[in-house]
Amino acid sequence: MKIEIREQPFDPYREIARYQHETLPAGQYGATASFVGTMRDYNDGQPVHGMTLEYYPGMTEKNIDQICVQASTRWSLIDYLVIHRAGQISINDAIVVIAVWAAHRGDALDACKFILEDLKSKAPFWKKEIRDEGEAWVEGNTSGYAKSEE
Amino acid sequence: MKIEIREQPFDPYREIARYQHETLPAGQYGATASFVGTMRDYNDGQPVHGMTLEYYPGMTEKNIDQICVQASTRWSLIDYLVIHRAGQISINDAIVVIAVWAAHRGDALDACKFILEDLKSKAPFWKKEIRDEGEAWVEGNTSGYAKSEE
Amino acid sequence: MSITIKYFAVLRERFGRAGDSVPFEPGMTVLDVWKRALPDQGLPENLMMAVNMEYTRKDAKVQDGDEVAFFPAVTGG
Amino acid sequence: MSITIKYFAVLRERFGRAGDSVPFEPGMTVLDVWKRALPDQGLPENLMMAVNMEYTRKDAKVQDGDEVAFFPAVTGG
Repeated sequence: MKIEIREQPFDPYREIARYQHETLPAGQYGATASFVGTMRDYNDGQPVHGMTLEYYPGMTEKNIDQICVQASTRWSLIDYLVIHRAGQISINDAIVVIAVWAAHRGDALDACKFILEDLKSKAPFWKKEIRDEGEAWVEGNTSGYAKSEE
Repeated sequence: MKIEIREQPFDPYREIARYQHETLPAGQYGATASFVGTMRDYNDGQPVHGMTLEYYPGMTEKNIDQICVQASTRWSLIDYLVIHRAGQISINDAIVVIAVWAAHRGDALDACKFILEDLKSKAPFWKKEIRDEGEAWVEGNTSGYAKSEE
Repeated sequence: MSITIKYFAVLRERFGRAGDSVPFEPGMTVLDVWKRALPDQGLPENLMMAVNMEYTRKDAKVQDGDEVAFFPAVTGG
Repeated sequence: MSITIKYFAVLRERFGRAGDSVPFEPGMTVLDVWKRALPDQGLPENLMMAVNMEYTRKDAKVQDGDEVAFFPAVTGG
């Protein structure tokens, strides 16, 4: 299990391959599902030239860890890896990589999707995009999660 | 779009990274979902020491192509890559890699799962496992697909 | 004027060959092709079949020159 | 005896600082912490809050020494 916030660019597939080589016991895993989120040069039809990704050191890692532990209780997993970028992000940089190893494909695929969806709606990250007209925070919504009631 | 049957071992993550680097336009894809199936040293609780994977040259590629084209009509995809091993397969060898690039995560994840499930139930491959007691064909079932009615 | 037949996996091993060729007859179905090539073999359970690399059923008609394949349920991925 | 406060993203920019510190008072809630630190600021829409790095609600009680964080809806991944 590895969860990491990275301030520098990384090659997501090299990270998966390296982690698998160093950590996973040969012959045990039959299924690896992975997801890579990548910085696009457009969003909602508007050009984007890069972004800054802010996070909450300590809480962000803790929150992702809780999401992965929850996935481990719901599905039969062998291991997982989550690396998330922060800081200055250029077009085509990897933003997040999630990889899940399991004996069977259903567990790997469903847990990978669960971790991604939970991470996107709960993990403390905030995107500030560089647009034609300047920098602007991306507006999210709390989707009812931990929302203020006032 | 690339679909290939490979008789030699390959590094699935290097294949994804290489294909992405050579083929995908930077800044367009925001989501890449991938699945790697790997040869385990056990199946149904019994030790397995390797296997031979037979296929139907021509039909197998055509069938996978049809599956991917169908996925492309159901989801908004930018590109996809499928490499499937055949021949003599050792423990921990990659058997199949599926990668799907899209603007958005839902399309990439759902299409990747669809291609995998369809590939497993329809693409003409046959596994012959090396077990403690010798070689044996893995028994599948047609799940009602193109099944003989006699 | 003939039909090319291919066998895969356990069928190929059981019959001791990867294929056969039988003469085409007008109105012939996939099942007729099987019976002509393998008169002593009943149709196995879970048999799958293809004509010209497309899945089909045993009552499908074949054309002269077609490639007909018989194989067990697939176990890929 | 105090509560450490952290602001992130647009809140941090709006307030011109990454955090505050306010004196602890028995019975204090997260909302009380906000009002004490930012008496002129109403609670923004879509505000999220955490105590000691766990999500919570504005009526949750705080303890002396707690770290309270306020931030907008998350936009990660």
